[in-house]
Amino acid sequence: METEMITLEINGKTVEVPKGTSILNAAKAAHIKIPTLCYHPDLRAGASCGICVVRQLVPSRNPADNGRLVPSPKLLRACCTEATAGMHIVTHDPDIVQVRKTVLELILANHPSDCLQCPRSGSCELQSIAADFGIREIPFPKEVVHHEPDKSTPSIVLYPDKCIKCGRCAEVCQEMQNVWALEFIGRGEKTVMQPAAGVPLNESPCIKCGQCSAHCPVGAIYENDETAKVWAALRDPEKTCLVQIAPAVRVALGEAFGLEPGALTTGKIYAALRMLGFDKVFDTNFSADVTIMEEGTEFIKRFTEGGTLPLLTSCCPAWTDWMEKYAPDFTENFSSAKSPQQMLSALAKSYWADKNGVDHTKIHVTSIMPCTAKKYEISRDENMSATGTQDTDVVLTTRELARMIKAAGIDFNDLPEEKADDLLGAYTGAGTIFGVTGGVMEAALRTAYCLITGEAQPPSIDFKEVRGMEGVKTATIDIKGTKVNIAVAHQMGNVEKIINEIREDRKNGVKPRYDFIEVMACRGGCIGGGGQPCLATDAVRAKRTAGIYTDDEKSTLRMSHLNPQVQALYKDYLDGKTGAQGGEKAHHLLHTKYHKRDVYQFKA
Amino acid sequence: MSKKLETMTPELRAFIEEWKAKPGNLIMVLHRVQQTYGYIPREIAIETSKILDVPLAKIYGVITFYNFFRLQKAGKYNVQVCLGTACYLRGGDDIIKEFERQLGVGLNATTDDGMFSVEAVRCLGCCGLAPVAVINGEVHGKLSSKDVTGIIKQYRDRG
Amino acid sequence: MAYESYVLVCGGTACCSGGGTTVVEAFKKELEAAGLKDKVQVVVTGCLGFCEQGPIVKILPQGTFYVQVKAEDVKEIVAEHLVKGRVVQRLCYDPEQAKKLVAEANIPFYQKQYRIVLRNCGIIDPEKIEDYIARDGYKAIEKVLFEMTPEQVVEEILKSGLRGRGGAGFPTGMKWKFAQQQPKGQKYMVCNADEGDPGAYMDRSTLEGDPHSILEAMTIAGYAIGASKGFIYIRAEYPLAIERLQIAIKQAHELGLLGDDILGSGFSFDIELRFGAGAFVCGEETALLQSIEGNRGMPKPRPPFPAVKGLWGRPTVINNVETLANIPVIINKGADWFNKIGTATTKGTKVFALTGKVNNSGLIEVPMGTTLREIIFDIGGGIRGGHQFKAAQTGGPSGGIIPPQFLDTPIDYESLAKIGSIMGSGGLIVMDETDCVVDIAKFYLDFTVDESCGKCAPCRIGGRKLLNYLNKITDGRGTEDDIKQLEAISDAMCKASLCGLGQTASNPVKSTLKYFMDEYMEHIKDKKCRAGKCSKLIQYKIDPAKCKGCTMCARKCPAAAISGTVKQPHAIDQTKCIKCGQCEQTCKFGAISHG
Amino acid sequence: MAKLTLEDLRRLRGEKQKAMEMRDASNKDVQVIVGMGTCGIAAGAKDTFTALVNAISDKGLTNVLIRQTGCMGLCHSEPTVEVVVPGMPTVIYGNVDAATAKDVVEKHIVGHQLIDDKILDRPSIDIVKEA
Repeated sequence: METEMITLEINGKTVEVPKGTSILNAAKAAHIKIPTLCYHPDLRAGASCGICVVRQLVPSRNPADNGRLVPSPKLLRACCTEATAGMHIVTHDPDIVQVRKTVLELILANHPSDCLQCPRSGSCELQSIAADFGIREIPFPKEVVHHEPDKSTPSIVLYPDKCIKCGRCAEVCQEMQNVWALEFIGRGEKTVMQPAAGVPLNESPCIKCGQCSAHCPVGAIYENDETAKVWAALRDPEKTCLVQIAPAVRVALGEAFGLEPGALTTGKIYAALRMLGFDKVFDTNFSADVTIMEEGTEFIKRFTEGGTLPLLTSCCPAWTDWMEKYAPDFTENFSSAKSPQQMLSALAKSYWADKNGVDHTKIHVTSIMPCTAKKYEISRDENMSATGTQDTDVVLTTRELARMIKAAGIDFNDLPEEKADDLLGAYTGAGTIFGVTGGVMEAALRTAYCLITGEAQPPSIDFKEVRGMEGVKTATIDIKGTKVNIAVAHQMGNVEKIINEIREDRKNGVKPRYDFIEVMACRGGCIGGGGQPCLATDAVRAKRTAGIYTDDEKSTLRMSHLNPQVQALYKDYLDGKTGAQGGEKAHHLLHTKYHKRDVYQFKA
Repeated sequence: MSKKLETMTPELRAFIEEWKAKPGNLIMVLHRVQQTYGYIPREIAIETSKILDVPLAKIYGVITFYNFFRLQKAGKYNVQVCLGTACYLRGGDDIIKEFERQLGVGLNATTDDGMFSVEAVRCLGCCGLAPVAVINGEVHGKLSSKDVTGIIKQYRDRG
Repeated sequence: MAYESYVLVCGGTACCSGGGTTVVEAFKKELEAAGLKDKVQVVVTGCLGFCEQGPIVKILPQGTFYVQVKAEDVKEIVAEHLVKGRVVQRLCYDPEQAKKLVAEANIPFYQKQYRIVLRNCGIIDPEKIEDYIARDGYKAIEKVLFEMTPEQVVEEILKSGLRGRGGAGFPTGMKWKFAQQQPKGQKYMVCNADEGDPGAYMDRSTLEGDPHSILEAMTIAGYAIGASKGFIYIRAEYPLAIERLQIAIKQAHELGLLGDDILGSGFSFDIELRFGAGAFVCGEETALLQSIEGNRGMPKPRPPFPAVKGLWGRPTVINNVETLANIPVIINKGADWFNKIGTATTKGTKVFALTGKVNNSGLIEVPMGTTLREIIFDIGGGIRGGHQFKAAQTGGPSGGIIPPQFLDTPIDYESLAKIGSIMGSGGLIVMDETDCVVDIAKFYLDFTVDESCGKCAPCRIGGRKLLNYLNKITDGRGTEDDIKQLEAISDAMCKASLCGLGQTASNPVKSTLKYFMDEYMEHIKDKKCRAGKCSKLIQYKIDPAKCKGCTMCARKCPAAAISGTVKQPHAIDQTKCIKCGQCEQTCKFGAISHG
Repeated sequence: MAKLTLEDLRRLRGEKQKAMEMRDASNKDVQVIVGMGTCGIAAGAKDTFTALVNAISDKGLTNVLIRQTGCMGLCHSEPTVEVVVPGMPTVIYGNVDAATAKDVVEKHIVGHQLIDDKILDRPSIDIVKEA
C-alpha cells in the first residue's frame, strides 16, 4: 500500500512527508533541527519537557486581516503533533527561542549540575542542550530536592536528584520491556521514578536489563560502577587477572572513542585489556561456541528423545529473571546450559587453572559485557560458584570499560590489533553472532543441522529467517525432512505473546507450536544492551548489528563445533561429553537450574 | 511496632470480581478498598493487583497520583480543613495551623494515639459557612482559631 | 385570624444603613393610624438582594416591589396601596428599564437573576423523578427521539450559541458536530463533574438539586453524536451528589428513560458513574479521560482531540454539568429563545458561586452580560462589614484578578479575557481592602503547584519558582529583579505547558502584576503590605502622642521587643518584634497600630 | 414501575403537573420544603428537618407535607425552608435553626403570621412556568 504524502510549510519551505509524520520529523526532513530533551525515537513521544515547542501560523479571525496568516497563541509540541496537510509551522523565532531557554533554565535550576562527577558527563542530553543554548548562568535560585540513591541492585543505581521526569525509564520498563518495575510515583513536583510500594529496586520486578539506564537522558539512572574493584584486583600482585569480552562489546566500544557504531574493534580491545594489566584475555565468543555444544545437544536430545519442548535459550540473565518471576511455568523449558559468561568463568577457574597450574582462588575473572543484568547473574544462585568460589568476580559494562581505558591513558584508536589468549580465546562466526537477536538460534541451527544430518555444512550457512528487527520472528526449518519450528523474540515486551501461545497449546493439550525459542531481553539483542554506550537508536543498533555479521562473515570457521579450542576442551577436559550427553564435569561446570521467584520480594 | 496485616473481606473480593471485566475499573476498585479499610493497605493492593491482573506499579502510580487515596491509616477522627478560596480568605489556614499546633502533628499525619489526623482539603462547597472543617462527616462552620480547643475536646471526650 | 397583606421591609445591611429601620417604624405607625394593624403584618426580612436600590419594600401577596423608600413615602404607600389597592408608580423600580428588560429576556424587573441551569434547584425533590417529569422533565427527550434527527439536534444546539461552561467557552454544538461526523461505532458521552476550583460548587448544587436534568441532557447528546454509553466523572468528595445521581439513574432505568430502547424509540443509552479521586488536573479533558480509563490523570497532547480520539481511542464528547443542564431547556424552548439571552458572543446565563467578602454569598445565575457590579452589589448585597471593594477573582486558579475599574464590564467570555481573566467554571470571589493581592496570587500558585500533575517541566518547575518568588516578596525579601523573573516564567509557562492547567497557572500572577504593580512594589521597596495580610511585613508602631506609658504592652510582649519607662512613650524594637499583635490588642489608648 | 412508552410518559407528566398545581393553587395542603443540599445540610438542615417534624407532631397537624429539595442558592442563609400555607403568601425563610423551625410551625402555620427577620426572596422567576 502506498503511503499517502502530505505537504506543509516549515519556516517558509515546502516539505513533503508521509501522512502521520510528526512535526519534529517533518522538520528533520527539511534539514531543520528542533531541539528536544525528553523525546527518544524508541518511545512514544512523552511531551513532557516542553522544549520542542513550535508555532503554527493560522488564518486570522479578524475580518480586517483578510485571512492573513497570524501566529496562533498556543505553541505546539513538535514531538507528538502530527504534521497535517497545508500546515504552516515556524520552528524558530526569537520568542520561541526565549521560551525554550527559560524552560531549560527552569530544568537546570532543579538539577544538581554536578557534571564533573556525573557518570553521564559527555553523553548527557541535558548537558549538551544546555551547551547548545549557551546557558552561562541560571537566573533562578537553585533548588535540588535530595533523595537517597537506590543502590539495592548490583546492576543499576537510581539517583532521583538528577531526574528530569521525562518518563523515558518508566516507558521503557513498562512498554518496551513489560517489566513494570518503575512507575511515576507521587504527583507534581514530588513525582519520583521508582518501584511500587516504596520498595527498593531489588525487591521489585526489575530484571536488571538496564534499558532504563541506556535511555535516561541524564545521570539519574546509571550502571553500578565497579571499575574500582577491577583496578584493585589489577593492583593486587597475588591475583591472576583474567578477562573476557562479550560479542556485542566489540561493535560498540569504539563509540566511546569517536568511532562509528559497528566499528569492529576486537583486536584493539584485547590490546587495551593487556595494557590495563590483565594477565590473560579471553573471549566470551569462545564460550558462546561451548554454549552451542551444550544447548545444541540438549535440544537434539529433547527433540529426538521427547523431552520438554519448546526449549528456551538461557543466555540472557534479564530474560531468565523475567521468566522466573512472570513465567515460572516455563522453568522446565529453560535450557539448563549456563550463559556464555558463566561458562567461561567456570572454565577459567577450572580448566584454564588446571592446565596452567594456577590456584583458582587466586584467579580474578572480570567480564566485559554489554549488559547490566550480567552484574546480577554472577551471584544469582549457588550454581554461579561451580568452582567453589564465585566464578565471575566482577562484571563491567561496555561503558565502564571505556572509562577504564580512558583513565589509563590508552590511545585506543591507535592500538595495534592483538589476539586473544589460548585455551579460551578462539571463536567462530557462530559465537560472535550471539550478540544480535536471532544469533543464538542461528548458531544453534548451524551446528544442529550438522549433528542431526551428519553433514559437514548446511546448504546455506546463513539462516536469514531469524535475522532482523521484527519483534517476534518465527520459522520452520527443514533439516533434511525434519521440521523444526522456531521462534525468536527480542525486547522483553515482545516475549509474552510467544509465552501465551505456548500456554494456549498446553491448555489445548496439543504439541507446542514451537520447538526452540530464543529470547533476548534487549531490543536488537545484546548489541542494544543496557550496558552499551547510551543514546542508542535503531539506526545505531543497525550499524552494530552489521558489525557483528561482518565479524561472522570474515571468520574462517563459522560453526561452533568446528572451533578447535572447543574441540580441545571436550577432548582434554570434559571427557568428550556435553552435559546432555551425560558428561558429569560438563554438567557440573556448565549447567544450572531455575526457580520460581515472587514478582515482588518484600523483605519486611 | 509490627503492623497487623489486613485480609481481603469477602464483600471487597466480590466487588472487585464484579468490576473485573469493566474497562477502567482501577480507580473505582481503589475507592472501595479505601472505603473498606480507611486506607489502602499494601497487602490488599497486592491482592488487588493479582485479581485485576494489573501491575502493582500501576496501582501505586495511581494511588500516589490522587490526593484522595491514602497509604496510611487516618486518625479515628480525621480533621479536614477546607482550603477553598472562600475559606482561605476567611482564615482557613489559621485553622489548620491551630489544629496542627494543638494536636502536635503535621499535615496528613496521625497523632501517636491514633485519635486524630489533620488534612487540608479542597473546596467542600459550603462557602457560605467559611471557614469550614469537616470531622468524620460533621461540618463545623464559621470557625475561628478560638474554636479549635473546644472541637478537639468534644471528640476526645467521645473517645 | 389571618392578615390580608404583608409588608416586607428589607433588613439587609445596606438597606438598614439606608434608612430601613425608620421605614419599618413609619409603617407600624401609619398602619396603626389607618386601623390596619390587624390586617397588615410588617416584617423585616433578610436581604432581598437589590441593595443598590435600598431601602426596599415588598408588599405581599401582590408582590409589588418599591425601591428607595424613605420614611416620608410610607404614608402614601399605606394610603394608596394598602387602603385603596393602587400601586404607587413613582416608587416602583425604573419602569422604562423594567419594560425593556422584560421584553428582552422576560426578567421580572426587580430580579437580576435568571435561572435556566438552576431552574429546578430548590423547587423539586431531587430524589423524585415524578417531580422532574412534572416540570417538563424528559420532555426534551421525547422531542429529540421522536421528532428530530441527530443532525437536527446538533443544528439546534449550534444555533443556540451555547458555549462550554467549563472554561474556554468552546461552542458546544461544534464539539457535538465533530463527534457526530466521526465514523459510526462506539462513541462516548462524558459529563465532567470534577468541579475542582477552590471556591466553586455550581455543579455540585446542580447535581444535588436536579440530577435528572443531567441524565436527560446526556441522553440527548448521546442521541445526537451516536453514543450509546455515557460516563459521569464526579468528584468523590461529593457524596450527596453521587447518592442522588445513583437514585436518579436507577429511577430513570426503571421507567425506561435510560437503558435499552428508550420510550420504544429504538435508541439505547446507558450512564455509569466514575469517581474522581482528588486531582484538579482531571478537570482537563484529556486527563479526565485518562482517569476514567483508570490511569494517572496526566494530560495528553491535543490534537488528537477527544471528539476524534477520546475514551479508549473512541470519539468522545465531554461537557460539563452546567453546559449540559442548558440542553433540555434549549430543546424545549428552542434555540431562538435561548439565543435572545446574553450578549452578542455569549448566549444564555452563567452560574456563579459568589463567595468571599460579600454579604450574600451563594449560588447565583445571571444572564450573560450582567456586570460584576450588579452581581456583587445588587445580588451579593455589597461588601461585608462596610469594607471597600478591592478586586474580584473569576476563573479560580486559572483566572485573573479584576480591579474596581472593570466593575461595569459585562460578563462574557470575550470581555473577561480582554481584562486578563477568564470565565472559568464560575467561582467568583470578592475581595476587600484587607486582602493582599500578592497573597492571593500566592494562594492560587500554591494550589496549582500542589495540583500540577508534574509531567511537564514548565508547569512543574515554573509554578514552584513563581510560588517561591511570591513567598520571597511577601516575606519582605523581594527585589525588583524578582518581578522580571516572575514575568519571564509566567510567559514560558503559558506558552510551553502542555495542558490548560499549566498554560493558565500564571494568570493570577500576570493579572495582579498588571493591575496591582504598586502593591508588589510596596512589598519589595517599602517592605509594606497595605492589607496587613503579609505578617512578616507588618510593623507595629506606637504613637508617642497617644502612649501614656502604662507599660501594659511591654509586659504582654512575648518577645520583649517593647521598651520604655513608666509614663513615657514606649517604642517597639522592629528587629525583635514577632508580629503577634498582642500589644495592639492590649493597648487601652489606641496608641499601637500596624501597617 | 414498568417501563414507560411515550404515551405513558405524557400521561404521567400531565397527572403530576396537575398534582403539583393543585398543591400550589387550591391551597388544600400546607407544604414545608427544606433545602437539603450539601450547604444546607452542613448548616444544620437535618436538625431543622427533625425540629419541623417534631413541632408538627406536637401540634397534632395532619395537613402538613414536609419534603426536601436541593440548594436554591441562598447559601449565606442556610438552612432555608419554604412554607406554603393557604391564604398566605408563599415565603422562604433563611437561617432556620431548630428554634426557628418551631416558630415556623407555631407562628406561621398555626398562627398565620410571618416571622420577622428571616424572610428571603426566591432569587428569580420560574422559567418552566413562564409561557
